Order: sequence, then C-alpha cells, then structure tokens
Amino acid sequence: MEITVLAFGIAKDIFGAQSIQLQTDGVTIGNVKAILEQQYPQLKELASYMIAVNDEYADADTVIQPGDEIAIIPPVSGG
Amino acid sequence: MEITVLAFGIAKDIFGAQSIQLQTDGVTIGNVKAILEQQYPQLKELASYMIAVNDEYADADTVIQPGDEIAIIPPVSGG
Amino acid sequence: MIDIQLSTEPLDISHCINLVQSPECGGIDVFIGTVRSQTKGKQVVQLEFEAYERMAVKEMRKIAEEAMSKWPVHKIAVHHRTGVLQIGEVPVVIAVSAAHRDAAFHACRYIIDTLKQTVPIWKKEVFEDGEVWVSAHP
Amino acid sequence: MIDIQLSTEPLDISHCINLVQSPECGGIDVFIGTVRSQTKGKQVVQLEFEAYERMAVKEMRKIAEEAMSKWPVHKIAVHHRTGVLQIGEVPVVIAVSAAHRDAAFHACRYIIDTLKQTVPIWKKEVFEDGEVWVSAHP
Repeated sequence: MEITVLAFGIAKDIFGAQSIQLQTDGVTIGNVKAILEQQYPQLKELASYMIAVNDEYADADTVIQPGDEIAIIPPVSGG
Repeated sequence: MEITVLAFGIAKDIFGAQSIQLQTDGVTIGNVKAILEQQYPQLKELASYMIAVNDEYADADTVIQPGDEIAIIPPVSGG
Repeated sequence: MIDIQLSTEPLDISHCINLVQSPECGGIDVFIGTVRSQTKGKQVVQLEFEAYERMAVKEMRKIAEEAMSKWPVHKIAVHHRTGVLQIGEVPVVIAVSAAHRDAAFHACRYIIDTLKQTVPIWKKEVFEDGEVWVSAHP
Repeated sequence: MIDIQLSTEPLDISHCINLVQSPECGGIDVFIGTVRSQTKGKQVVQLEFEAYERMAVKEMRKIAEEAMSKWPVHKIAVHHRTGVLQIGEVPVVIAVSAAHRDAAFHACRYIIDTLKQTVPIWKKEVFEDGEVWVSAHP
C-alpha cells in the first residue's frame, strides 16, 4: 500500500518536503513510525512526535485505511 | 473638637447627607464609631463598615487630629 | 509601569491593552467586568457606581504595587468607571503584561479579587421596583 | 457559543471581546499572546507560525468545548494567527465570558495551557544568526 505522510514544522525540514510517499505492507501507525525512523533517523532526535490520522492524534495500534490522511506532528509550539 | 465625617454609598442614605458634623471629646476612631452608631443605629445593621482617615483605612485605636479627613466606608462593591 | 484611572467616561479596553503591551512581554491577561442583566434572578435596569475618589485611586495603586511585588509582571492598567452604567457596559478593566503568562494571570486575578474587597467604590443595583446598595447588608 | 479562527491576518482583539460579550455575563477574561523581543537572552528578529490548519481548528474547538464542560462559561473565542509575525504582534487571543469571573479565569487559563500542548501549530524563532523550531529538540 502506498501512503502519503504530511509533514509540518521541523518534520518538513527533516523530510525536505511537505509530504512524502511510503510503501508499506504494515498497516498500523507503529509500522509507519518504524519505517519513517529508519529512513529519517533525525526523527529520533526530536523531543517527541505524534502521528495524526484524519486530523486526530493516533496511537501505535491505529490501523491505516487506504485514503487516510496521515500527518507527522513534531512537538507543537503554538500560542 | 468638631469633626466632619464623609459618607458614601448606603452611609450617605443613612446620614441623609454627603457629610455630617460631630462634636466629640474622644479622639479615637473607636469613639467616633460609638457616637455614629448611637446617632445612626442603622449603621449596626450593615454587614460591616470601616472608617478611613486621610484616605487610609484606620483601626479603632487611631487617634484623630484636627483637620483629618474622616470617611465612613460601608461594604465596598466595586469591580 | 502602573496606570490607574477612575473615570465617568466609558472605558477604552483597547487603550488599556495598548498601555501594557511591551516588546519584553509574552502575554497579557485582561479582565473586563460587565454589567449583568440579572442578579439573583431579578432583572437589573441599571447600575450606579460611586467612589471615594482620591482614596479609591490610592487603593487601586496600592493593589497594583502589591501585585508587582508578588509576581514578575511588567505593566499594569486598572481603569474603573463611576456613574450610571447600562446593561453590558464595562465598570472595570484590568490589564497585566508579563514575560510569562503565569504571572499575568495570577496578578490580574489578584487585582480584581482585592479591588472588590478593599477599594472604596459602591455599586447600587436599580431594579424596576426599587434599588439596593450591593453587599451593604448581611 | 464557540468561535474558532485561524488566520494569516492580524488578529482583532476588540472583535474577540465583542464576540463573547453578553448581557448575562459579569466578566470576561482575555489572554493575548505577544511576540517577545528576547528568548533565553537572545534577540528575536521575527517569528513564523505554521499550522496543520484543519486539525488545528478542530483541536482548538475541542479544547473550547472541554472548557465549556468544565466551567460555567458563556462564550469562548479562540483566534490564532499564522505566518510571519514581528516583535509585539499577537499570535493568539482567547476571550471567555461567564456570569462569574472565577469560571472565566479558569477556562481561559485552561485553553491557553492546553492549546500550547496539543494544537498542531509550530513556531520558528528567527535570530540574526539562525533559526530554530521551538520545543522541537529536548
């Protein structure tokens, strides 16, 4: 399955793009994080980061469906 | 000694005036309160009241000097 | 910087905020009192505020100085209105700026709470069928 | 009533206050974030705010709804700005009205504290000699 991951803030700098495409057979957010960290080891240097699926924070067990909007959320700093 | 007592809020209604004159030989705020409560027993029905001398809250022991500005401060309700 | 005002004119909220804004500040907390249409279920027609003016200004300044000594805040504006106010009008505006928001929130809260306890200003609620000096009686 | 806005235009503080004002309210607490000239002793040139827009609006609404369920508040406005901001400009305005001030203060504080923890908005501090995404690294 090919999925698109949106990036914001420092994640955009790490990816060098506003979004990237991933090929994954794994279907959970945990799998996606593992692939991302392998391809972009700098992610592991962040204070933390979350993944959002369809505008909601998702945990590692969340199963991805084709068409879902996946986004990487580095530590927020609004306000 | 003749002293002038300024009145605000409900105290103005109780006195029927913005200020009253008192004759007193006593020279403390405690004495002034005793005289006021005798002449205006409604003061005793208030939740509380304070006396200010020259723009400062004063306690019963405060000694009045001729020329002091004395004011009766019923419960405040600003804001 | 402390700016205290007691005025019979409508208060200017934006002016209060501008007074405290500063490049060293990361946050401003503002409290705006407004005249409620109801009190204890009774319809309010209007409010009348009376002040022992010189002492009220002095007490407001004292409270602002206390707040400055208790929390690391930068600038404080406390503006209070007197006279007749209609529903929705603003009797008081308190604006506090600080480098960090925690201090601004605490100081602003302290100022309004203390103002309501100690500043010689009195509010008369006028109803259709009478009027009452707020808090006067137990 | 909850009004959430994410905008690239300068925020209008008075508009936020007008949005929450109501005859049933006795008090409004307003928090105004402002861009500080210094951070950890370093001179800031400007800030850049970026948002995951749809999710940010959704999270801000969620926080306002939580505040409404926790405290008896009447109306809430949360306006956040994105893009490039200069020193002294306003990235966020939160206005909360309530019958009694205690609820307004608590809800306003809760909203800004939670917003800074969960809303997907990122701030980049630009200095003379570089730039940094705030909070990104430990």
